[in-house]
Amino acid sequence: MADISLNLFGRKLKNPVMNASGTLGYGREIEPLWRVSEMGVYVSKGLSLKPHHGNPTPRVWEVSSGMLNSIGLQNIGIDRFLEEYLPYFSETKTPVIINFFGFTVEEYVGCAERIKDDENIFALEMNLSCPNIKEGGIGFGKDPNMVFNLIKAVKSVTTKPIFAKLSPEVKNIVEIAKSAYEAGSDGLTLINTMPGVAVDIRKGVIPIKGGLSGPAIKPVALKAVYECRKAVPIPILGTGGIMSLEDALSFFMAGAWAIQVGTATFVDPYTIPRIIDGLKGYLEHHGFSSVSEITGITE
Amino acid sequence: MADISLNLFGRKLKNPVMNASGTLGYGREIEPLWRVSEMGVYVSKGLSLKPHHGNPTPRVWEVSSGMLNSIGLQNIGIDRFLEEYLPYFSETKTPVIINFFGFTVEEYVGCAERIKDDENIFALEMNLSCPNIKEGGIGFGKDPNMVFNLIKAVKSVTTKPIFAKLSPEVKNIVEIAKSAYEAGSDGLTLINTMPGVAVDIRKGVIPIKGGLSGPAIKPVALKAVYECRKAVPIPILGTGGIMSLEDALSFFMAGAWAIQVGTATFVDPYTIPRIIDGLKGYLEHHGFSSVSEITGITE
Amino acid sequence: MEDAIGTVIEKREVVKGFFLLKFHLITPFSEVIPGQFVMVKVPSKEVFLRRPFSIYEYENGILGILFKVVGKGTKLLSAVEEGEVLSILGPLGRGFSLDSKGRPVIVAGGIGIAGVHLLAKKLGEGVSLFFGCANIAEKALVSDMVHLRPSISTLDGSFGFSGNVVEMLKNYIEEQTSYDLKIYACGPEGMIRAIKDLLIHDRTPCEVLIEERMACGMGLCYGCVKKTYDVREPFKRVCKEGPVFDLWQISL
Amino acid sequence: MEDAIGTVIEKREVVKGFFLLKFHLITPFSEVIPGQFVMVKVPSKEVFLRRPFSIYEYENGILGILFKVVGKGTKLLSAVEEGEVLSILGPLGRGFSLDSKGRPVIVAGGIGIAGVHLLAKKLGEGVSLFFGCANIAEKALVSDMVHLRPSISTLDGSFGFSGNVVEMLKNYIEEQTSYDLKIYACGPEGMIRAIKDLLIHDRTPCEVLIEERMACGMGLCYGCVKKTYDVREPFKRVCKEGPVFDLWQISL
Ligand SMILES: Cc1cc2nc3c(=O)[nH]c(=O)nc-3n(C[C@H](O)[C@H](O)[C@H](O)COP(=O)(O)OP(=O)(O)OC[C@H]3O[C@@H](n4cnc5c(N)ncnc54)[C@H](O)[C@@H]3O)c2cc1C
Ligand SMILES: Cc1cc2nc3c(=O)[nH]c(=O)nc-3n(C[C@H](O)[C@H](O)[C@H](O)COP(=O)(O)OP(=O)(O)OC[C@H]3O[C@@H](n4cnc5c(N)ncnc54)[C@H](O)[C@@H]3O)c2cc1C
Ligand SMILES: Cc1cc2nc3c(=O)[nH]c(=O)nc-3n(C[C@H](O)[C@H](O)[C@H](O)COP(=O)(O)O)c2cc1C
Ligand SMILES: Cc1cc2nc3c(=O)[nH]c(=O)nc-3n(C[C@H](O)[C@H](O)[C@H](O)COP(=O)(O)O)c2cc1C
Ligand code: FES
Ligand code: FES
Repeated sequence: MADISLNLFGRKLKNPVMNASGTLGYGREIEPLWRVSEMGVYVSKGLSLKPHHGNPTPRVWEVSSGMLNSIGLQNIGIDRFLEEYLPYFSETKTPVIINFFGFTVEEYVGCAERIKDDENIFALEMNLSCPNIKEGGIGFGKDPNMVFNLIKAVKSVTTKPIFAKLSPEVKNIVEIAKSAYEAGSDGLTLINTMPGVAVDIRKGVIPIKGGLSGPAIKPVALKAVYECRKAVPIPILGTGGIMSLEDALSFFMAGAWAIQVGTATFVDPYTIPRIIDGLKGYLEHHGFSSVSEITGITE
Repeated sequence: MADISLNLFGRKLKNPVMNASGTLGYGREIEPLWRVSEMGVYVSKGLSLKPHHGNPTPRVWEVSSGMLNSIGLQNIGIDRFLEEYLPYFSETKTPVIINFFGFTVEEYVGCAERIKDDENIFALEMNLSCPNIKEGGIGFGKDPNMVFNLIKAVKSVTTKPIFAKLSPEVKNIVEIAKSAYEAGSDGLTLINTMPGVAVDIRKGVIPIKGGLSGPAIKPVALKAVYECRKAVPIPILGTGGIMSLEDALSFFMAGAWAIQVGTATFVDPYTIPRIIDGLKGYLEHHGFSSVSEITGITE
Repeated sequence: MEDAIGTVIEKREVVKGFFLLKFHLITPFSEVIPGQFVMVKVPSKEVFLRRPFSIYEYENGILGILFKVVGKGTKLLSAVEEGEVLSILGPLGRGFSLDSKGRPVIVAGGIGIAGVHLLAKKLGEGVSLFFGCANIAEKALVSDMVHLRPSISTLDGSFGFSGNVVEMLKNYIEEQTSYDLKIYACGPEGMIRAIKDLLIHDRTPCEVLIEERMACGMGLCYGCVKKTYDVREPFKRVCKEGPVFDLWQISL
Repeated sequence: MEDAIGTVIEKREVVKGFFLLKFHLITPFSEVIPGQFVMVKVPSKEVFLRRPFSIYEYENGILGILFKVVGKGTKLLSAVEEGEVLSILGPLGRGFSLDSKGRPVIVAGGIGIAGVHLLAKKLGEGVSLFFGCANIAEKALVSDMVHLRPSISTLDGSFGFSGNVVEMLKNYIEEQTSYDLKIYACGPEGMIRAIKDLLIHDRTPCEVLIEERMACGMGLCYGCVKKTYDVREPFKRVCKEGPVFDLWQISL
């Protein structure tokens, strides 16, 4: 079997496949079917300094080749996560990326501070799609300066590597990526959901305002990966519409070091283990000795 | 039969259904199947002061629920269009919206100036997704100030109503819409294609960098229509992934005054006449006396 | 829990617009509790997400679901043919508790019967079954439960009690001398609300099977929540902490 | 031009991976010129755009296409069943000109035979047909044209001339005393290039059928262009101004 392990930030991950934040619960929910430890990394649900209750329903809505979600970042808060859930990942030797967010710089910083130097926490992933309530609600991730300052602030309180997770609803994602890099972000996660709405024509209402995920956003995600990889020299985790091995390969070739599978798991809960297996087979069949050989081979 | 005509800028259009720019050629190509005059308005292919040859192939690429295109704005130039194609629309009494673009303010203005006061030209549609080559290639439509100045400049040389056609690849489309409105834009067309790329994993190349269209972008387009209608009091032409009567109704309910059908015509060349017929039936069946009664009924 | 491959072995239109679909599962489910459900992958690219359906019946690898055609997914599902093969994830969620004290009373409205059918079967003769539907034709939905002598109401008065099922239930409860009842309910939101109003005075024990739009069906996405009176974590996942809830814990 | 409803009346795998599909069109085409094509709606949501195929044969409302399985769309198309109903837009594009002077010579490479089959049939006995393919099995693709006594080359040398079809054509042309030929060609881009190199000295009249990725197939999108030597408007639509072009006008 080909070696699909990935060396990242001095750590050897058993493979370059992860779940996307918020699409695999707190981790154990999937275990009646397969083990979280089969993935290179488990990415946590979005966590915050204080718990959040989330939005009213409907929170999910099907659209062409995808779905809208407005979960509203429901979560139990960072402290409870570290206490109640982290030990399980340590026991099962599953490296964890903590995805976190805030509505002020202080909340982000506060959350990052709580994440003590647990060896099992591989990295932090900053969800930059949140509104900054101190700046009139404009999304943190939309403004290069806000991104720079926020990441600087977080970097100053943690020694963990940071992935800045960018929103596609920006003027120019490369510009944001550069800001994140200059502020010291160790990597990028591309991309978060694309804002959209649905209309219920029977009732004449907008039942949901949410984030679009699934294959519908794949071309947008691939563009972000491709362009950012050319602009900044840090590892990229690619996500957005990955449903199959072929999709995963597209992201690697566009420039992703590792990939995250989100919505696909809802459609086929075995997508992640299938991609891991398929990747081994693909590399073997094509005579590659590691995934890094196909990462970014597109010109 | 219900009355599906639409009064806009003092003109009575026979229905609120148009083609999206660039998806119905120069108009006559579809006529072996149905007459361009069946639409409320024919929207021209994107035209410019000088002819453009466009991009090399592949120019189209299929993706999930949509396609990428990189036609590169191939067109014969505004002068030839006015000379060779416009008379046909006058003969067939088909109101025309001239979609046009430029790579400098001067090109936009120059193009608008050529469009003499032909009665048959109903309005102009400014494609704002082009790069401004005098400003380092940043898209005109990405920057509120650039949008404001460009529209001001164009408004000063024409008496025709103007629709500003916005790109979804912006920080905040409402902000751009407001700028367009303040500069005197008479209406908005929402939205243009969403930039994306595809990967050919067999060859390990990016075969196309283009604009995503089709149902994949529908939630993004509906969001733009919905939010902009709340922010500015001018008519909106909705476009993005409309494949059926139901899709068209979604756009009306979200706030569109009229709709434009693009990519769907490639999949089913009769989409436009079918929506026109369906719309009549729908209004009748539900007891509405005009489309304006459902425009923007979502809260 | 299995993501089982199910082969369609029977399809029957029980009443116009209501279909019973039976599958043979290659990997059988281990234990099924009444009230649990499955996520069915509709075999068409037009339907992106799976759809939740109550386990109507289950025995030895044979799964039955009963559904009403209401939209795209159920429409396509009603068109599958015998021999077709579908992915079916289940059994999912927390079902009804069977060990409770109190004389069991089941209340079902329309297609809600699908959610309590297995429960009625398990509880057997001792149960009182109240079924409300639109018209006489729909009484066929309980034709396999005649031995339980269901009380049937129709909205159009074409059979049995004329009116809705909660009005019928009210009459029944008022006739009771002892109040030692345990209610199990499944039906439209309006019905659940009416039951709450009816029972609130005595806070009669009642479990309800709740529906909510779902994406994953297994607790991954937090898309399907219902608000409860739990202060610390009010929003509970219908697919995981439900779909059966104690009526007195949820906020309607 | 019609967007016709076509019922599959025959499907045959002529050679492994090559399928002949025949449709009965409810609204027949008016006139079909050899070299024209159709846009076929593959009956699956997995395929978004229609796919272009040459009109392999056409008579009295019966349309035949011959295609090679190369990707998702052709794979799904190879799985359609008799009785299935598809949308077929056509006839499209500019076909071959039949009124030209010169002794007609047809050159086809692989599945390129589909593009010139109707032409060969129309031109009849007078034509010289050169067909290049991979191996002896693929010679079945011209089995219905034996009366034209096709010259066949195989890349693996398992039948006929060993090598590619243009080498075979070269030998033939060199043997000719008079040069009054008219070449019609359809095949992979490499073949077309080689033909150009072969004929350039005398600029022998030659029409080629060109392929390009298409979205609409009817001139609406300008997605399918080929660069020509026309200075004013170099990029011509393959679906409208083509798919047949004068070899000497296009830039390869
Ligand atoms: C736990 C549970 C058990 C259920 N059991 C049954 C059953 O046994 N028989 C039956 O007929 N129906 C049942 N339903 C409802 C059934 O899931 C919906 O009717 C069905 O999903 C509608 O799909 P559609 O594509 O036809 O409709 P569409 O409106 O086209 O569906 C679009 C989306 O809405 C969702 N949706 C629509 N209505 C509902 C609803 N009421 N509940 C949840 N999601 C909905 C779909 O999942 C999908 O995401 C159950 C729902 C839940 C949550
Ligand atoms: C005018 C014309 C006539 C043709 N006639 C025939 C014929 O008679 N028999 C036959 O087997 N093939 C023919 N082709 C090629 C055929 O259209 C492609 O093989 C087919 O579209 C591939 O689709 P796919 O989904 O299997 O492949 P995929 O690679 O999965 O297709 C994805 C996309 O690529 C496009 N595409 C891929 N290859 C080609 C190609 N070579 N030309 C155009 N588009 C392509 C498809 O249209 C689609 O948009 C013709 C092409 C053209 C332009
Ligand atoms: C139900 C749901 C919940 C999500 N929650 C989060 C979250 O908490 N934090 C975050 O950064 N991204 C979140 N996302 C975004 C995903 O992590 C991912 O970036 C996006 O869905 C695109 O990938 P996909 O198309 O594979 O789903 C969520 C997505 C979905 C569908
Ligand atoms: C092939 C193609 C060509 C297009 N050309 C133009 C153009 O010249 N000018 C323009 O403003 N928009 C152009 N567009 C964008 C469409 O007008 C429309 O805004 C977009 O495709 C979304 O609508 P749809 O999903 O219905 O196609 C083009 C789109 C396509 C697919
Ligand atoms: S449907 Fe995903 S958590 Fe319930
Ligand atoms: S395919 Fe659209 S113009 Fe040729």
